[in-house]
Amino acid sequence: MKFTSRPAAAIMSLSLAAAVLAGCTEQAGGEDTAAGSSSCESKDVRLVGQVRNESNPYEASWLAGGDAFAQSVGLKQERLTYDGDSTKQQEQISQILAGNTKCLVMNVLPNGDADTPPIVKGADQAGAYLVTQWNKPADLKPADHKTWLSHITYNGIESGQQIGDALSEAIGGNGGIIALQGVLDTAAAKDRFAGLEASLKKNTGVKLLDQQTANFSRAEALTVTKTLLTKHGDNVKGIWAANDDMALGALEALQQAGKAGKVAVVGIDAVPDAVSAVQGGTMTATVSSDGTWQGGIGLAIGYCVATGKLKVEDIAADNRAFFAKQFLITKSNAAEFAAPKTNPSDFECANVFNRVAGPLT
Amino acid sequence: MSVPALEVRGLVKHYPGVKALDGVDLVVRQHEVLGLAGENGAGKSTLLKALVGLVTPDAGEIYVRGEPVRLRSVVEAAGHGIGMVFQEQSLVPNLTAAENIVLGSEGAAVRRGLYRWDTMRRLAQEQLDKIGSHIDPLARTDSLSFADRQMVEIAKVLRIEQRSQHPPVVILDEPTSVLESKEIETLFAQIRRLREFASVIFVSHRLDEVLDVCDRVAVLRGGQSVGEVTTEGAVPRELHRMMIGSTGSDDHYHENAAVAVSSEQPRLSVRGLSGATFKDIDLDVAAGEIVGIVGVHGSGREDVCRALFGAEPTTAGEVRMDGKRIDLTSTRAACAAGIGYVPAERKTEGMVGPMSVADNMTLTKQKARCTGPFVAPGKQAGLVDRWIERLSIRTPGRDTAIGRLSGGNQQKVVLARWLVGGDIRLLLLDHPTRGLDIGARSEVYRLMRELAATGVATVLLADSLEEAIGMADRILVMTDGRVATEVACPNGGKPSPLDLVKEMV
Amino acid sequence: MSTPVAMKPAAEPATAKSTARPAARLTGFMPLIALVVLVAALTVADPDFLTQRSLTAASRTAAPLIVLAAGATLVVLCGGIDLSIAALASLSTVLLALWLPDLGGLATPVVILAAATIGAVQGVAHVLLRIPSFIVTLGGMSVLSAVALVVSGAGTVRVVDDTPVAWLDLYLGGYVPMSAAMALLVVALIALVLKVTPLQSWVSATGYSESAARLAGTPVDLVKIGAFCVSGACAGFAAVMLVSRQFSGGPTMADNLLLPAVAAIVVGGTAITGGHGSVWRSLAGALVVTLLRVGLPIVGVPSAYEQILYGAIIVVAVALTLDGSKVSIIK
Amino acid sequence: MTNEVVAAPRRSSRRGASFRDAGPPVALVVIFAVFAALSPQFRSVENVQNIVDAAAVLAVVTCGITFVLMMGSIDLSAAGVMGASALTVSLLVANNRNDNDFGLLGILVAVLLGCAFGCLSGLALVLLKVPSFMATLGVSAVGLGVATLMFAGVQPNITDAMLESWAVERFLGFSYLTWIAVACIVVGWLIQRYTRLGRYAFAIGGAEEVLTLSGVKVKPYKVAVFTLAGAFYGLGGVMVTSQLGAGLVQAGDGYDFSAITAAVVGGTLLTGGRGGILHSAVGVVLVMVLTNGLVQVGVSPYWQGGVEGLIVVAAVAAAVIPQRRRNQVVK
Repeated sequence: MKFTSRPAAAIMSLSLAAAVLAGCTEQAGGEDTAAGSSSCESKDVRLVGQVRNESNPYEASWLAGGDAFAQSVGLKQERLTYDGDSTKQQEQISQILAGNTKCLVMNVLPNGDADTPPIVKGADQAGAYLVTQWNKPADLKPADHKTWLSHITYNGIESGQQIGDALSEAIGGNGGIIALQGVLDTAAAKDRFAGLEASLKKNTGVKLLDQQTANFSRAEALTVTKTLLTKHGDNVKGIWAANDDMALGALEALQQAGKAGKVAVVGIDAVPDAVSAVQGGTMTATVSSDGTWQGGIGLAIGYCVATGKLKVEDIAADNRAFFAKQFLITKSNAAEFAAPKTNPSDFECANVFNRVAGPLT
Repeated sequence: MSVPALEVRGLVKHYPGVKALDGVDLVVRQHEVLGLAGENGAGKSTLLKALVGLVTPDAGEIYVRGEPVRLRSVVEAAGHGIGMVFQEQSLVPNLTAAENIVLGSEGAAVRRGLYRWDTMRRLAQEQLDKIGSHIDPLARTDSLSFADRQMVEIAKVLRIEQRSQHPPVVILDEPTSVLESKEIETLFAQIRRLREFASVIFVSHRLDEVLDVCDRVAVLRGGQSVGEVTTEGAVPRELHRMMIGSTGSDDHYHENAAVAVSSEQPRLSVRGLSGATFKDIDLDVAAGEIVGIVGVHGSGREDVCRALFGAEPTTAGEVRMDGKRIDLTSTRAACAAGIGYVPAERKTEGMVGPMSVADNMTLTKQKARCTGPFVAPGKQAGLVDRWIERLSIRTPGRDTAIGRLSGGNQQKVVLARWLVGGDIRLLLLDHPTRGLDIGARSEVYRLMRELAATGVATVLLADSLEEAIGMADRILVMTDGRVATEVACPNGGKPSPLDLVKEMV
Repeated sequence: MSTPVAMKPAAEPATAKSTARPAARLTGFMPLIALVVLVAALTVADPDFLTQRSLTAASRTAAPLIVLAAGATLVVLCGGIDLSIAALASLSTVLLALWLPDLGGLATPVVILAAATIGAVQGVAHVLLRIPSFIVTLGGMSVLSAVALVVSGAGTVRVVDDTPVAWLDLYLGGYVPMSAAMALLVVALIALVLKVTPLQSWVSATGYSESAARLAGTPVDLVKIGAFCVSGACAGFAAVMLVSRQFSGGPTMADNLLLPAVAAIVVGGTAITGGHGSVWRSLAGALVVTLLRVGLPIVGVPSAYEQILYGAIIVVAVALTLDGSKVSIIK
Repeated sequence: MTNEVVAAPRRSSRRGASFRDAGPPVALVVIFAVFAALSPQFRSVENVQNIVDAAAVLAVVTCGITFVLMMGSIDLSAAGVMGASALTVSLLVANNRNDNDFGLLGILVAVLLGCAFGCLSGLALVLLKVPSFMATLGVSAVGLGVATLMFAGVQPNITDAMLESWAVERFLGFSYLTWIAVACIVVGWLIQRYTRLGRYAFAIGGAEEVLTLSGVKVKPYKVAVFTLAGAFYGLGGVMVTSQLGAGLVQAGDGYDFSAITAAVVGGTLLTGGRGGILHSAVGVVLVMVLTNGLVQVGVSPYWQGGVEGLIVVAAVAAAVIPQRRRNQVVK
């Protein structure tokens, strides 16, 4: 097959080279749709929710929350998933931003800290309203940007510490534990582990025997836990996992090693399985992070700003990057969290910052 | 006379642009060995393929024992008792001999998809016994010698008896082309044994063999039957005439074009060359000289040839070209030293089938078609067209894929590859005429003579002893990896094949 | 001439498909047709898709994949396969991100050179140790990933000052993304170099029949090493593009591009067995794959159906573009 | 000329073949000995149990892939098929999503689903003439899509006592899953040795065209081999579900390349026609010993993949070097 004859190829490459040499280059985009200048009709707003995949419960509930909010305002959420692939996430974002961005609202879960800057930059240029959650580099602040409305996260240090404390209490303040880390390149994983370290400082009787990453994955947690259990044997009294999926994987490993019930396990996220495990007593504690709410709230903030019901300038600086409220779930209060509950009133423009626990530190 | 085992009437097969079969008639009687002769392109292959159901004829009838049949697949052909031993061996190398023998007609050896190894072994043993072979049926096929594999192949074909109640018709397509004379004799003995209970169609381009083993020979030319000969008392020349439509040239090997060889410094001088399969080879070839190397399968002559081209590692010895020592560490080095090699396996090693005639011709001597580092299309076109004309290569054009040419023309392109650079000093020819018909052979011989006349030294591993004797000025006989003896072979004083065979065993 | 025999021009028609000329030409253009059909389908699904900005974004997205696929196409043409390209590109993003602060603009050529060297090393291992390229590059893939993890400390390396690679984020004439133009340039350059030098016939000969090529004195080993080297260099360049786009380098950043790159090559119609194909085909293939990767979710195909469609379309596209007459046995 | 020569009875050189096949087991013993010497934890009984238990799923998947590799094809569909089968089984046995409680029947359906996907790969190869590399890649994507559809946002947790017990209960010190894997290996070996399907798969890898010439219809066998492989992947998905207690879309992540690695390390050639189930079993154990041993002796997790990659290359190089020839074709 020949797409081009040799002369054609030569001409093409020559003209390309000429174009480069002539330096007729410029920045593209960014020239249209100055954000916030005019408010949009409700029906013109385009709601986009982007998470890693639809095949884990937490992110599935996120998308469900987004759908619920979109329905409440008579719109439809465009659901995007990028399979935990940073490249694919950027590709999707840039494709979305290449479409009509006039009233575009994006509620994005960046794959890692480093994936946030290009998303922010793209949204800035296109004038799309953006709410990010969980991951961002510390030096990048929504307050410095016009259409990056807010960054929402949970205080990982706090939750890491809370479950750390709960774990040491469960093992009687004395003994060895192992830690399962999340994807190392995420603020969530780092903060939560920092919380564990803080907790360890406080509970001096507890010793961290080993820590390995299981990448937030249930299957990886299973194998890692099995190996660590053979390595450390009965010294393991407790397992600290940076999320519930890994905690559930660890539970399976314990069961297969015949140690179910003998080793305390804690996690974070309060996915339904974990909550019922806490309720049933096989797991010690977890911390609520409400995926359904997260999926809705990002879109709600963007929607309010896009329709002019909320002015960017009016958002308090503390609300541009904040920790959302979270709760430690133990056997005593697990029943309350057994059924996920979204309160439609949470998404009203006056209430969107109701769950702010404090500014990002 | 009883009903013919197989009869073909008016078979026609068209290919785009070619009429491969143009009304062929053929009769195979029961218990006879029928030779099938014809030049390449005469329609032999197509006819055979039609007989085993690989080709569906456009018109004509095939009768098996008087009954008209339609053969749409190998299985159907086998059902009628027709089976074929293919030109390239068709055995699965990583299965046992037994499995190969029963392949496709396992019968009792496989029940509901399950193997019964004992039954299989027994069935295979029966087949091997029929042809008097002593191979272990459970040996892996790739651990057998070439000749043994040929036996397995024949044993396999005879399995068609299992699919048909009648005496089988066995087709042997060029079974001898890669066998050495000893193995050929064994094969012929088996063929004569086959005649006791089967009919055989035997195809070979070696007419002496055809006359030797067959009862009758049918000749094809241009897709038509042109007659048949009873072998008793027939001579090859008679067959030649029928095949090509006129008397063949008396001077088949162009012996009168042979040049006198100067005996000064040899062009190629090999001393003590040793490798895995050969040892202490001494060899001198003068400019313009053609040296033949003969030997049975396993004598190591092919490996010597490849070693001289840097395609086979050597452990000791030195090679000089025109007195200058050269290191044959790679085929590149050999090319650079002015050595050219025409491999025996043309289709897999000699040419790159899907590439064009021009690309194949200029593959080695890239300089000849380039200006600086770049290919000069004009230069290439001129060069290639010149050689196409000079060697009378029949091709629709220089951009035609070489795989579409006939064998003879392919071989000429392969030869031309070494000539386009104009710097060839030594040619290593490994069975350069294998699978070529008489006309094409003759042209290759003429070309060899012409090259010799320009001073190119040639090492020839001939297809047959006759060819070696006809072409060579000198013949080395190799046995077991060593040079056993050297036989002078001047015009007018040629040795007889028997003289050579004595030395070979 | 000593023989009066009139030989038939083609005694045994090699393929018996010589009449299939128009059809063959059609298969030749199949990658392009597939591309057009896909764009049309996406446009029907979402009319907004066929806008200049959207196509610009798509071409920018496709750039790294095009470069990766173009490099690997050479290896495939030689009859091998390079599974290490994605891991090598990931490693290169890390190296680039690490070196940018110190080397500035020089970091780009240095990284490309390093990647080319790594590619060449794999080529040498393949050629000298006689290990199938699948295995060499599979091993290379894990080794390079490990190195990337260690070098980066298993985290993403952010590029604070991206000016040395920012030029790739510019737009030619305001419309054509520089990265896409560069990708096109890479493809054109490879195609041109192949075309005007003996390399084309060396590469094809090696791919179609390595032993025949070797016995014709073709520098088979060098050609193969060269192919791996170019493949590595392309992986390095793709990494530069990724860094300019993401402002960071990560040890797994490009890993997910491996299968799309191979898919691009095959969808383009290049025979995975070697010999037959071209980098232009891979360009078309890369565009098809990119549209599938990015286009399907954008026009609103739910994630589950997106995967099903992706799988089905890739298979169908390969079925359409593969020239069956050139390959006898398909494994 | 010469008299008829009676060919001397030839014993097969099967001894040579077995010497060639001895490489991987020897390597296994050596590597095991080295780790055992380095780490006391490694040589503990629990750890050996752990290694063998951890090998169970990979062994089953590798059984399937071995048949495909023996044919000279390749299969990358394991990840998708396992995901789909994991979701299927978790929704059919007693679980928290619905009231199904089909028990063994559910497992059977999941395995049959695996068969169906395998069959799909085979049909794409045979009917559409898509190279298996791409066909299975496409089927894998379809499998993942189907799995995601079934997942529907809520993790199905199994409560089926029998399926849960597979991973927990032990017999003679090994979990039921391990015994299932052993059974699979035995069944696989019987298929390979005593059925037409197995022998033909082997023969297709050796010389496919010969089978056709012998009147064997190759295509149905190819489809059947992929179907068989799919069944093993389906079972693998069920086993992962049993291990995790839940149906995960990602159940088969990484098993495709791991299984190929294990098969290749065990001595199965990617070109087909050599190797077999027992080879692969050795390869699986070798890979698992390596993975576990590296953790036990404290090699950084980042390097583990790299070391594995190097060892794979070394293993193949060691197997290849004794048979090297100057003009050998290595793709």
